[in-house]
Amino acid sequence: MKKYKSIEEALSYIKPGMTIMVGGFLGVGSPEKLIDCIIEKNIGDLTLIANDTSFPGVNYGKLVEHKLIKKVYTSHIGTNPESGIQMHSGEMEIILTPQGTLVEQIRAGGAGLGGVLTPTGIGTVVETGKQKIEIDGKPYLVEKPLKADVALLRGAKVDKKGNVYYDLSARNFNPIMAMAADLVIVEADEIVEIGDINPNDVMTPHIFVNVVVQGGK
Amino acid sequence: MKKYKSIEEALSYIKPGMTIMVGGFLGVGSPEKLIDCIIEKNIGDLTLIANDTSFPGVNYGKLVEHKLIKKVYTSHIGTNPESGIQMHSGEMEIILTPQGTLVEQIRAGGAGLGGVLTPTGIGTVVETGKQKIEIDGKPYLVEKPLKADVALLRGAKVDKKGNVYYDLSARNFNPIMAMAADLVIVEADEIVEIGDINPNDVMTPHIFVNVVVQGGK
Amino acid sequence: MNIKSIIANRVAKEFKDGNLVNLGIGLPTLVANYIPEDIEVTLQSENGFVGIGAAPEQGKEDPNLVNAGAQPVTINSGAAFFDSSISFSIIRGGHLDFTVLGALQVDEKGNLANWIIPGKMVPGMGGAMDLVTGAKKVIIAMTHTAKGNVKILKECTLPLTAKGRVSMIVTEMAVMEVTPEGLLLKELGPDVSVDDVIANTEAKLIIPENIGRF
Amino acid sequence: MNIKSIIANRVAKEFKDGNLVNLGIGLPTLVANYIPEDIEVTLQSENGFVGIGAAPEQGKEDPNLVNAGAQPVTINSGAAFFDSSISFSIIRGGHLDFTVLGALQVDEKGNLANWIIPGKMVPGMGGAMDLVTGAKKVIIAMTHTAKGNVKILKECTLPLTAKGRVSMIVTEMAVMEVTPEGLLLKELGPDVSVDDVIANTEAKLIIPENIGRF
Repeated sequence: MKKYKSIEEALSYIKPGMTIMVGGFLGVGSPEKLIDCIIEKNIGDLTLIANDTSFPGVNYGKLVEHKLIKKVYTSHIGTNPESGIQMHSGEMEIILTPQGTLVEQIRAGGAGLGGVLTPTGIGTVVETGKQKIEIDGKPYLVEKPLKADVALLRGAKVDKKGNVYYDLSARNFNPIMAMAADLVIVEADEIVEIGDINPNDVMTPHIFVNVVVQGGK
Repeated sequence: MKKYKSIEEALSYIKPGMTIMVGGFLGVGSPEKLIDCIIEKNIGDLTLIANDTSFPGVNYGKLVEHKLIKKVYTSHIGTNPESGIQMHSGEMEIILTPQGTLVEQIRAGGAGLGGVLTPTGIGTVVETGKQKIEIDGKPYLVEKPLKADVALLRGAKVDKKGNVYYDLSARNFNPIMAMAADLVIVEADEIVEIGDINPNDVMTPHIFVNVVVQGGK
Repeated sequence: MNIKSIIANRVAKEFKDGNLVNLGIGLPTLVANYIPEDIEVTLQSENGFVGIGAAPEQGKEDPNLVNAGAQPVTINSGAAFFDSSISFSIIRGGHLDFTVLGALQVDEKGNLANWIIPGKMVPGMGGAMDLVTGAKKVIIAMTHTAKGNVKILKECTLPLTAKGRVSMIVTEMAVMEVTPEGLLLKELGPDVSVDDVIANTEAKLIIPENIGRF
Repeated sequence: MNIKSIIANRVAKEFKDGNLVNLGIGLPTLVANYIPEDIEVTLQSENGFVGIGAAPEQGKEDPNLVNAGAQPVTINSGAAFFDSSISFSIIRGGHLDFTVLGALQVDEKGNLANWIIPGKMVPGMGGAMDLVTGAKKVIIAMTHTAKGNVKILKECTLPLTAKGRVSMIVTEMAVMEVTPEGLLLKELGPDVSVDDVIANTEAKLIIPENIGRF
């Protein structure tokens, strides 16, 4: 299986200064091993794109604690006090974005769209510095696409070709991020044979996935 | 099962002059019975939103032959000569739209977005009469959202709550249209018990579905 | 009943059979406990599913099955999972019958502030801006005042979550409806008088002749 | 080999291991028959899957499994299905290594016309505009002329499918690369001379010293 790599090899693609997307919602559906290895290797100066900054000690929340993140695109930092501290001290730049806008920006990045036209944020500080256009008399914000150098995802089952199946609410941002990064690494709870995932039920087609690593302890 | 209705009752929601979306790709994944009943009841003056106008005698292709369509939003009419004839005679207005734009317009309609920013069509006649905006130096067309009064879809399995599972390439436009109509009617190849479709594998959540009818002969 | 239960119980009366609703984190989540048993409603979780059920028994938590506050939940039969882009298509696309959210401030124009206190608390908007922008109806469920400070204002002073989108405010003291003329006092809470509400509200209140009680 | 096979066979040599490719309807579809067996490639079907396999045996067609021309197909192991919005996210989003399409006209600036002859034939663009706009590389596979008329022009006269997106043209006579200076003649077809190509091409041709043969 060409895409199945050691965690060491997978990590070799992640360089300081890169923009990374990390799947998950408050750490649920996020790649544990990959995050721990980034911390171990002290790969810093990263720009993080993630729904939130998780909790202290939980998954990508730890990247913040270890000061490996210089900038975050996210919808929520309230569950990780360290994010607020680093924001106020100026150590970490935080671009707060409504969650529905954030996921559409990532989708637009992957889908080759020029941006997102959303009513969300109109009449609020989210408007600041952004282009607005009117369509049929209603104003919309133009929100730009987001892409990353690397996406770090977590799948429940990944087949040997790279097809991914997510479980329950661990799906969240993962399939959208899978389309929006130059390199996509999926940490698999379980690696299965090709055919074990029904072709109808594949949630991220293998064509988006570059590297698969075995998760777990 | 509250959503399970007779074909008669389902048809009662479709009125002359309405805008209908019909799922399917060249008739594959399209609701047979619903279309035949529209023809039988001669419900006309319809605006059709569909990927194509199918083949003569095949599914929604028959709506064109029976002159029930006054306007079509579609990406392709080449497989149904009657469409070209009615276009040239002025009997049917045809808005030709790139397929990827069409599906995004429908998605935007369902997702509450103001429109689609696409590079597709730039430098072609598709530009005509449309707003263009530049994002980071690249031009994009602003394509408006599409919605319908009724969506007519086809599912392989539909559970008694209205959750839908599509089979193989019969999925196509169906799940996107399910989000973009005021009333969504799904013709089911098979109606199954709640729980027979794994909650992970539901492709159109029941919340989008208003009416389920039994398909087949 | 304590104050939160009083509020949650009153909000729950807004549910109609077949409704699809998103309940915010905190007090709004409690509303689920009071939904009338004779109707069928569906609760959405913005992290990607419809059909949130009760909290699981201890020891039966599934780490992959949590609500938008990362608390373990269960699902009801007929639940369906999807990715975050579908989840917010539901929210932004007007598919929610209503959403119930807390507030730091709300005003007589239906403006809402609930995501930031500049310089103090910057949690972020999460899904709140999309919820308030997209839901067919926005219900604010909160205590009427915060440590003696009024929260129902003539005009919000904190950065807004969305402009003019709130339809209804439910507190332990009152149910108010946002109208073009101001806040219409619809119902009074247990042991609350009209004067009590006026004394604890900065916004212009429209007092009709007949006011219900909950 | 007939003309179509010659063209398809030459295009197939462009495949590299691991490529994801979309083949248009008609001649381009034939390319699949000539993909080298020692490499693994994935073919996308714009109606919603990756992993198109060979045509099914007669009697084994599945009505739900067709390609973008509604012809029955099979799938290879590891195939995956998705909806049309994902399919065009793949196409528009630059995830295709290349696409192979036919043409009515193509010109030295890389412009392509393949979806309409005004007043005569208006099939519609289907997925072609997205394919040409989004694929990393666009290869045109077509007969060099049509009933004696040149198709490789200085400038397309028919309405365009996309502007300046064609990278390579493969006909039975030649392989040409679109460069800022014009069409670079890279290879000649069987029994074809440089003069033959020039005689049948309106576009400016750049003739290098060494020209390959296929």
